[in-house]
Amino acid sequence: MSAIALAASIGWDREQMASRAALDIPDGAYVNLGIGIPEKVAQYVPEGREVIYHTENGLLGMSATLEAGQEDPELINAGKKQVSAIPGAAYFHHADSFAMIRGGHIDICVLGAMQVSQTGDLANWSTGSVDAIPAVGGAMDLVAGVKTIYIITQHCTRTGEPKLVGSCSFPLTGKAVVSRIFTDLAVIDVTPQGFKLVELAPGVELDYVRQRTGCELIADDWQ
Amino acid sequence: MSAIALAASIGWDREQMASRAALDIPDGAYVNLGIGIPEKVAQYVPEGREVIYHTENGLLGMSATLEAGQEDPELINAGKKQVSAIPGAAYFHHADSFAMIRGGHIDICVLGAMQVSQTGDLANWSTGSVDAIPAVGGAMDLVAGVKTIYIITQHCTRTGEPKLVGSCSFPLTGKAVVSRIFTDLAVIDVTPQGFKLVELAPGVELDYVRQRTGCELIADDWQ
Amino acid sequence: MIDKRVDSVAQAVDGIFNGATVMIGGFGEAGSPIELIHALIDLGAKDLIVVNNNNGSGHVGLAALIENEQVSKMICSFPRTANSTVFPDLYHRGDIELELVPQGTLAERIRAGGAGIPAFYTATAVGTPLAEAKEVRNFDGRDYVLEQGLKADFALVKCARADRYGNLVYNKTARNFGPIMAMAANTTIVQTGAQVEVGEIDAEIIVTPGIFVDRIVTVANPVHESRLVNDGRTYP
Amino acid sequence: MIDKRVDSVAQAVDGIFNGATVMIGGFGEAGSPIELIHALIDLGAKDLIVVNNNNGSGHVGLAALIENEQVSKMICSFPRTANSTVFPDLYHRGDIELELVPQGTLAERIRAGGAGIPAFYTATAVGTPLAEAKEVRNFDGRDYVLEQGLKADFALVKCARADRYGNLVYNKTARNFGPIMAMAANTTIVQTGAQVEVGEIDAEIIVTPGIFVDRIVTVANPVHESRLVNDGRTYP
Repeated sequence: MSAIALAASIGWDREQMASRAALDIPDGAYVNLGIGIPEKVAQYVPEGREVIYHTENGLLGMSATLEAGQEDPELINAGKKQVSAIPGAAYFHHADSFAMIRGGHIDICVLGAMQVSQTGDLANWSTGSVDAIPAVGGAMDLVAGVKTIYIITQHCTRTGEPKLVGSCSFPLTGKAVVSRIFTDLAVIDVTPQGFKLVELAPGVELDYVRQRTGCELIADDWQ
Repeated sequence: MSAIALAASIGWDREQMASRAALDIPDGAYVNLGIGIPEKVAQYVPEGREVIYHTENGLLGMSATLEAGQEDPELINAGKKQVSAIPGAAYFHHADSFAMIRGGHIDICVLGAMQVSQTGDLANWSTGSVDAIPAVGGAMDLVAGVKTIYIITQHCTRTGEPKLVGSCSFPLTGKAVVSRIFTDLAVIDVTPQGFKLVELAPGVELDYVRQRTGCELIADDWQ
Repeated sequence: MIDKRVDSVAQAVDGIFNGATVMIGGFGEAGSPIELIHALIDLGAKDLIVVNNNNGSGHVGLAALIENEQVSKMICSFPRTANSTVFPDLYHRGDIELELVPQGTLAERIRAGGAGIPAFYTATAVGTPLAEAKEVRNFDGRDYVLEQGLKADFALVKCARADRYGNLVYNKTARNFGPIMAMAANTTIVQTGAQVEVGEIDAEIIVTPGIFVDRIVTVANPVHESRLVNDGRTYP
Repeated sequence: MIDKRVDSVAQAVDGIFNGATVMIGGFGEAGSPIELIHALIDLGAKDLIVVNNNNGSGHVGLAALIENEQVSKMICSFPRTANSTVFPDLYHRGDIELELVPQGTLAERIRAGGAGIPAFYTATAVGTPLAEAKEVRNFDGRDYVLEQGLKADFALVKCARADRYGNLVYNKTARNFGPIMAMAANTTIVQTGAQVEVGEIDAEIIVTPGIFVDRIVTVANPVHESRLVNDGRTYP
């Protein structure tokens, strides 16, 4: 059995990755969640914390909970899924919404990634393929404007390529923007010295993570 | 009896100047009125026209009519006088209000003047005196942003100096911004050729106006 | 008297000319003025430059306008949507141009166009391919890219309620680009779910003051794009 | 739990430090957070840079703050108001600095500061003394001047109603600079006429979403500056 095939069965699953990331979102934070696994973070707010979710299409106070009969095709999130609004929510137009982002008012944004470099560069919008239709959405605005960028991603691509790399080969979304990465295998910080291990998923060995990381991984506390 | 002393008793009075300017404001116009005589223009909207007044401190649909008991010190105009709001009025914040101005959405602005040059330069905020505390308010934004700038002013200063001049000696509010001037003596356009007479106040002679104008006044139709 | 109401969507879009720049409100289907877009298809104006966050889905609304080959260029942030095949096909054939703009930069460019700001600096896209060939300038130690305001000849906007002055309120996240596009267009054309009397909308809650609106048409029961797409509908 | 309410104006202004830049809402007396200003006088912070459209009147509110020699510089558009003698006296003595900014440029600079725009171009003031020494640039045949975004350490804002999240609505033309100053300050301090439960203000009508607000204090019956001035009142 190859190491790659094993990868699916060890470490954190998607729900656990989201729940681990949720632990690092403090009470009272204003948070924007990207499409995919990041959306799940909202389901795992630890007891006693109140977190306000922003969706860049014009709502502060988004809830993924959708009661039957309350659906409105004009109440959607950035992924164009129907959502609901909490009591105390506010609607606003797109320029005001991105003023919140660009002006540094959103505390944390959790995004997916195609590649993250050891200097915190993020690539998550384009493979650079000439065939693909480029589509960027709000990702570049979010990484440029939000104070803290968290990434949730599988540690490797489906074909086993590392997503944490020395430098990104894909076109960038932003330079030096990522603070912390939550993968299926570990929690890793971007530091001035490079990637630094914060936590290993249960049952995952340091060497196993290192083999799947495209550059140095600092793990002084584990040696 | 000197010509200057006469000036007070011939031509249009302040109410007539305002009423004459009001004739040139079309139905459906969005209009900003400066402090002083311009404020009076709102009282002379010709029958059958509907004009919407903007006040730059955040109200579209201002009315100078103030019913007893309805006063609110937080409902004021740009001159900080208490006003009221018509049905269909809208409140907004200062950046949105000046977006209306700067974005060219206000059709007409009627302002007072200290000097207007034959190229349409306006000076109406400062004498340039070193003793005076400079105060500009929204005048520079209005002249830069509003499509059509009308001026209502006495033809001469209290000491008999012409206010319509070859070039302004006072610091400018804006360059080449004035379209038309309503004085106590005449209506005058700013044209590429210079000041051009549009209309004389009843009983006022062309030469009388020319003597009180600081530069050439084109009046081909009167010669 | 000020009365911006017109009787039909055909009258509402009358005068949209070949080559016009047309901003179309909506984020996905939320706020998409689909009846106005269909009227624009009926009108047949060609070579349009369309500004919209996306590029429509299925074969109705914006996707149908593109499919009808009325659009020569799209300015948008995310030209990839579920059920979107029309744009990709034209794009791969080289029959439509794309100006890709980050979503927040797109919103701010539209707001700037409406507010008389010809250009502004933003940190968005610095160091990425989307900032290539753009001026970069440092303020207080950080790099920013120069972006230009965006204006349009026409805006098509959907709202919930409107009065004859053109005062508008919106429904939930259908607000999105509507208020800023209404500011940025020479002629702003609005479809409203309901008309109300002047004064009925509280002056404190008006989102788009009438000064930004030129024509209003009532579409009391607008269709939902997703339902049309699910039903396999096409336009015309 | 998010609860931005504090119990007193003293708590609300706590931490405003010497040398801080403080934006103070209001256009004349409309929207002037006079109780917060008086609390700032009690606090005694010095060398403040104050951003306000005017400079107060009489010997209360902003005029009293200036008179108490807590302000080293005013950034404003119209430092001349009826009943305003405090600022002129200090200014003529050379004891206070003035940065004069056209009103719309001031509003846009504050909005830019809050929206993360470091600089923008505007036609306002081109060709006038207020554009001297500023960069002028031509776009599409017209000259514009470069203006920089304006941020603050603190904003003092007055609103009509607020909930514990900091969602705000205002009263009529007292709205003026409040919403944009709330965006542009690190710490936004609000006095509200009334507190309401979360959810009581319709999500469609909130003017300032809570994300821009840090502290809220209820001042149920705020004084009116003009009445204090007419009564010859002074502060402290």
